[in-house]
Amino acid sequence: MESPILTLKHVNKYYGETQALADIQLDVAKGEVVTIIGQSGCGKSTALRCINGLEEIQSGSILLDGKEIAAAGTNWKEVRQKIGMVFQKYDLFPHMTVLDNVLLAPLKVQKRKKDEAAEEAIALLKRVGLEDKAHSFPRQLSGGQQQRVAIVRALMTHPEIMLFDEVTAALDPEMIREVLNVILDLAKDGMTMLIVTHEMAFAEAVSDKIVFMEKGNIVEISDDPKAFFKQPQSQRANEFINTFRFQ
Amino acid sequence: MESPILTLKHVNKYYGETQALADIQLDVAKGEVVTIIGQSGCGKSTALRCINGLEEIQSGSILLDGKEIAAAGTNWKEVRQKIGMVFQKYDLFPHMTVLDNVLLAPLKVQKRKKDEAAEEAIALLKRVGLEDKAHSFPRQLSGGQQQRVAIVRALMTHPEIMLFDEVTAALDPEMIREVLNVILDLAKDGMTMLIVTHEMAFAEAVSDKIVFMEKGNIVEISDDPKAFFKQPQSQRANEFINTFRFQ
Amino acid sequence: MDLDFIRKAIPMYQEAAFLVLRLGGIGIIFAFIIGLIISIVRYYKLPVLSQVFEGYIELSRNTPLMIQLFVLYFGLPQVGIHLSAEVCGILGLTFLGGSYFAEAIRGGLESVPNIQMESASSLGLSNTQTFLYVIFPQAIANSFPSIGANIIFLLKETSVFSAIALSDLVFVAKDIMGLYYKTNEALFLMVTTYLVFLLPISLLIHFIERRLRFAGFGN
Amino acid sequence: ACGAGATSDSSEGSVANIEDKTTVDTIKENDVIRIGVFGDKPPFSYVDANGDNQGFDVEISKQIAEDLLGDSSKIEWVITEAANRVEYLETGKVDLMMANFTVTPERAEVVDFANPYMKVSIGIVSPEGDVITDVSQLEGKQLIVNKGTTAEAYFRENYPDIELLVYEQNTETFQALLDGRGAALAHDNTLIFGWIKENPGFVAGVEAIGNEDTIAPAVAKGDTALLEWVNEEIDTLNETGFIAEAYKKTLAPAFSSDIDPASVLINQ
Amino acid sequence: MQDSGINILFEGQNLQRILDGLEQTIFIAILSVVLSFILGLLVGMLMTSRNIVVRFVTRFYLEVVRIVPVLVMLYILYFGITRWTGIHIDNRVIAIFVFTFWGTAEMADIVRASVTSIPKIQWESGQALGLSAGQLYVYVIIPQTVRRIIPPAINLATRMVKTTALLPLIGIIEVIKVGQQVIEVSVKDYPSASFWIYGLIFLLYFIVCYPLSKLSKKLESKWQE
Ligand SMILES: Nc1ncnc2c1ncn2[C@@H]1O[C@H](COP(=O)(O)OP(=O)(O)OP(=O)(O)O)[C@@H](O)[C@H]1O
Ligand SMILES: Nc1ncnc2c1ncn2[C@@H]1O[C@H](COP(=O)(O)OP(=O)(O)OP(=O)(O)O)[C@@H](O)[C@H]1O
Ligand SMILES: [Mg+2]
Ligand SMILES: [Mg+2]
Repeated sequence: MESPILTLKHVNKYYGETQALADIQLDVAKGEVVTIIGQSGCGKSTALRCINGLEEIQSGSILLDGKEIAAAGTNWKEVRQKIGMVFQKYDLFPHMTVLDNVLLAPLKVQKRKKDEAAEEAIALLKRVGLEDKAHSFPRQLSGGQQQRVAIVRALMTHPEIMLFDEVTAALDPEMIREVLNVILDLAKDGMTMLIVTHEMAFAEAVSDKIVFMEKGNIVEISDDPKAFFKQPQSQRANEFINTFRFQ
Repeated sequence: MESPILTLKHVNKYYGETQALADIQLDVAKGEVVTIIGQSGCGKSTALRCINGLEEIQSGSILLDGKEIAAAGTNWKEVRQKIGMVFQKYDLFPHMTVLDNVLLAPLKVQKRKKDEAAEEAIALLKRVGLEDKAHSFPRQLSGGQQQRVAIVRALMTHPEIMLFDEVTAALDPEMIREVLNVILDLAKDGMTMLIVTHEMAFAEAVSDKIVFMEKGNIVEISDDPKAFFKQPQSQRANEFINTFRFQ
Repeated sequence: MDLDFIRKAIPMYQEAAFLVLRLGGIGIIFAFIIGLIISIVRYYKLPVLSQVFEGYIELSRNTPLMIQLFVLYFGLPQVGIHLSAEVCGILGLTFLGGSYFAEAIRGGLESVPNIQMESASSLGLSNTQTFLYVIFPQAIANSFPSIGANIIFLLKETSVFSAIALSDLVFVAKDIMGLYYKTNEALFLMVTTYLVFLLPISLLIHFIERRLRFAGFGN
Repeated sequence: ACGAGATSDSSEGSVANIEDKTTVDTIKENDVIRIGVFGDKPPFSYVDANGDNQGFDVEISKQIAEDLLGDSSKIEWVITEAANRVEYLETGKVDLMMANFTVTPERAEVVDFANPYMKVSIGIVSPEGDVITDVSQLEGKQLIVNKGTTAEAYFRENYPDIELLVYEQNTETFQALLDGRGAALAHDNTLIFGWIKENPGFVAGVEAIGNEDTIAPAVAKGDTALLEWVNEEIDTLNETGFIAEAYKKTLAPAFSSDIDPASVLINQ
Repeated sequence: MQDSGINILFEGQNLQRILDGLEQTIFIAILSVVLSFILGLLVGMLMTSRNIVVRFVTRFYLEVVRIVPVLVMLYILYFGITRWTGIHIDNRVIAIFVFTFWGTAEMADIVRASVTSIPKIQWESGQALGLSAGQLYVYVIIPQTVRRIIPPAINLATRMVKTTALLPLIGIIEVIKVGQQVIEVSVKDYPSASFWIYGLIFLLYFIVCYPLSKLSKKLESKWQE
């Protein structure tokens, strides 16, 4: 296996007394799709937020392309261009059109030429089926459309890895499907992704690797999603999976 | 089959131009659990709201215990005691404790004795696992706990039928499970229920009858949920079910 | 009512209205700038400055403008600072309005969801860029209704300018009542003048408010 | 709230001009006369540190009450402002206005003035180094006046080009001159004479301009009975020297010694 | 001179009179505030009515109150009523009426804003339980609005306290007017009179209004959860 794009080593993160991440160890290889599942409050979001520098970690290290990024002196502007992140909701800037939203980072952070960036933006919007919404405002879009725009916005900086934090949690079923289809499509294209989701069927379908967390710890990592969802190794993962089954 | 508790006959409902309900015909027998599924905007909520008198219908009739309730002069105070309803969220009164929430209708509408009503309330809270939360305020509860209280509140007027409108849509998986378990439990006890949900596995498990709606119409009614979810009769229902499957 | 008199008095009201708009306008602009600075300082909870500004806000909000003007106009010369009435009027309005705008804008800033700041950072925007492109435009839109209400409120507050010899509208009206005893005409003209310039401003504010709402702010 | 308070309050008395009864009768019946004065215009009418009304106007008012009701304390003082004196009379909220009311033609149209008890001219005071001795020197400069006074009216009417700085309170008006906010100050010369006594460095460059005005009690328009009574009363007070006494008691100490009482009093 | 200026406060009844003036201010302000709050609650609920006429009328009332200066209302009512009807009404009654008229409109708007901000689902779930319209208001809506209205309402109250400075025009001698009387009389002996008197009044207003605004801040943060 080639050297991973992203590596977490002995990562510990506390909020005051509560330990949100406990000695987390994780590798994400290029082109790999890793999905984190687990109960609410187990530390899934915290993991993503630490990778993206939205939270500081107390100990351990996080390597992106082999370079430490969890240390003081990290050039976050540069790092964040390599990491795209999409949140649960209220993610788009409501006072900008769709196009302005997706062009903000390329123009202001990367100082790219407007024409060229706009061209790429339109192409990506087309890919997610929203080329006709370029000049709409977020509130004129459905939740599913908004999330697809958020994905495009994150893709615009050409990230090496994408982080998705329950991007469909606030959506209706058909919209969920629209958004997940975009992510499935990215996966087929070989995008490296770290996904947090509660959609088990989707996790099973999209993932190369399943990470099950509990209380800040990684309890089980499985390289075979099908097998995992049929019968996880650990007792706790099994109980968790059961909450999605009826009778 | 004994005469149904609730009957909808040729019910039509318009919001301005849009027809939200088109010639709806439906019977709900005593003890029966009926689940309505369908795309967002197909009219599921509208159907429940019309039954409960929150919306007026333009034509057709709605019978509760054989009595017309969709006509002028309906004594809604009385009818609503026979119908319990639980909404998606923000349903509890935030300025009252859990106990005050569930006692409001019995004391103010039904003028029951406080002691006796409180005793029943405590018993019901116990049944949903929340007897220790009687004196908490809604904001001190998780979403799932709030919804369980909302169910208790609706049960307190001893309704003949319960209406549930996507009561788990805003919840995390474990909370969803907590709430659905309460509903499953009510079903076992023989409560008559009309449920709108996007949880297909739950719908399959709990329902006696599945109603699939599209654009205000009932497209398919199935008395065999298992068979329905395996292979619905109608093309549209099949497509809809497919959005929940991956690969 | 004496129409002839009304005709003769109109220029006085006109002049007063211009004075109110000029001093009020300048005062409001200064107040807005001060309010903006204070709200940003308090939003980011900068130490020391935040506390200082909080003291200012309490002092400004809890004392009448009239007394504030007296202090500026008659109090400062006692320590050797002589300011013209117009300057005092503007300063007074700035002193009063600064706190009202500060609170209004801070409300707007705080109503911007945290996730907005986070998603901007995660795109690589610097703190300044995040504030400029993401936080500020939304904050202004959110606080615009109270900003608008404050503009009208401050324009009306100019009616105490007469305390320092500035001929605002109330001053002109009182003057006419005192000198010529045309009470009805004086009050009628005063209300009319207020209407003539407050109404368009009020409508403009409503219009902008609606535009901002429809331009995609809020959900 | 309005309806409840609408019954006429006894202390407010009844409206002037009820057909069969004259105001004088009503005043006697109520055994109190409502007199409008200023609360902040020493030495004419003001409220002293103990909360009592004092001053030249007040002395005369008290004597009027003494002669009308037999007791100088049977007065209900109403503190007015320059801007609402006419309103108070017109609406019958006071019986008699004694708030240093200068007689002018415009005012005479809306209220009835009784015989005057005092004379006044407009004077102009300016700093010693830069004395204004003629109105023409004021062009292009700012002139300080007190709001609602004859000085304000005079300059507005006759010299619309002179820029006025108008203050509400006497103290503020004079303070403004001290602060150098205007080139000169125009006011009743009586007040000016008093003020320069206290403030060396300022001189009354113009002692009297315009018409010599008079100050008189006023009653509501058409209140003939009271008007006639007051006319007679003022004449008597002039003749008996009461007004001269009041002058000595209240105004003289405030004025500079070189002022001739004849320039202020009516019958000297 | 300057350092002995503070003695002016203790001359004669000066301090007492200023405090009496303050009492006028507070009496009128408090009564008006209380009345405004009660009436504003009712009018505010009318403002949320579905009846377009009711909504228009109440909206018009609010706009009128916002545009016509309080001073004009005082004048028109105090002198106007007597002029047109011959009836005398005590000036404090007029003051309280005008302040209440103004305060009610502002209060109503605050109530309207907070009632409309209550999620629709709250009305519906109350209805679904069988509550009558009256019960819905009393048990569900009003208790929730009260929490939201208190901070802006207290803000309004401090504004009303500060606006009492207009009252001398209808003959009510409130604290600032007393201050001016004292200054006029004493300025000859105490050149710094205005400094001390206005300074004291500044302080008095602050003492009255500051606890109110502190209270509103406190309630605000407490009820934000
Ligand atoms: N800003 C914060 N301050 C304090 N504690 C926090 C903060 N954010 C998260 N936590 C705590 O850290 C733990 C992990 O939270 P995290 O949000 O990562 O969970 P999660 O797995 O993403 O849950 P969910 O599925 O609900 O999103 C929880 O116990 C949470 O209460
Ligand atoms: N108050 C309303 N005014 C106008 N149109 C409405 C209103 N409420 C619902 N509609 C419309 O009526 C139709 C049915 O809406 P309804 O809320 O019943 O759908 P639903 O099946 O409950 O959808 P969801 O799954 O999103 O809750 C939709 O087209 C909707 O836009
Ligand atoms: Mg999370
Ligand atoms: Mg619905």
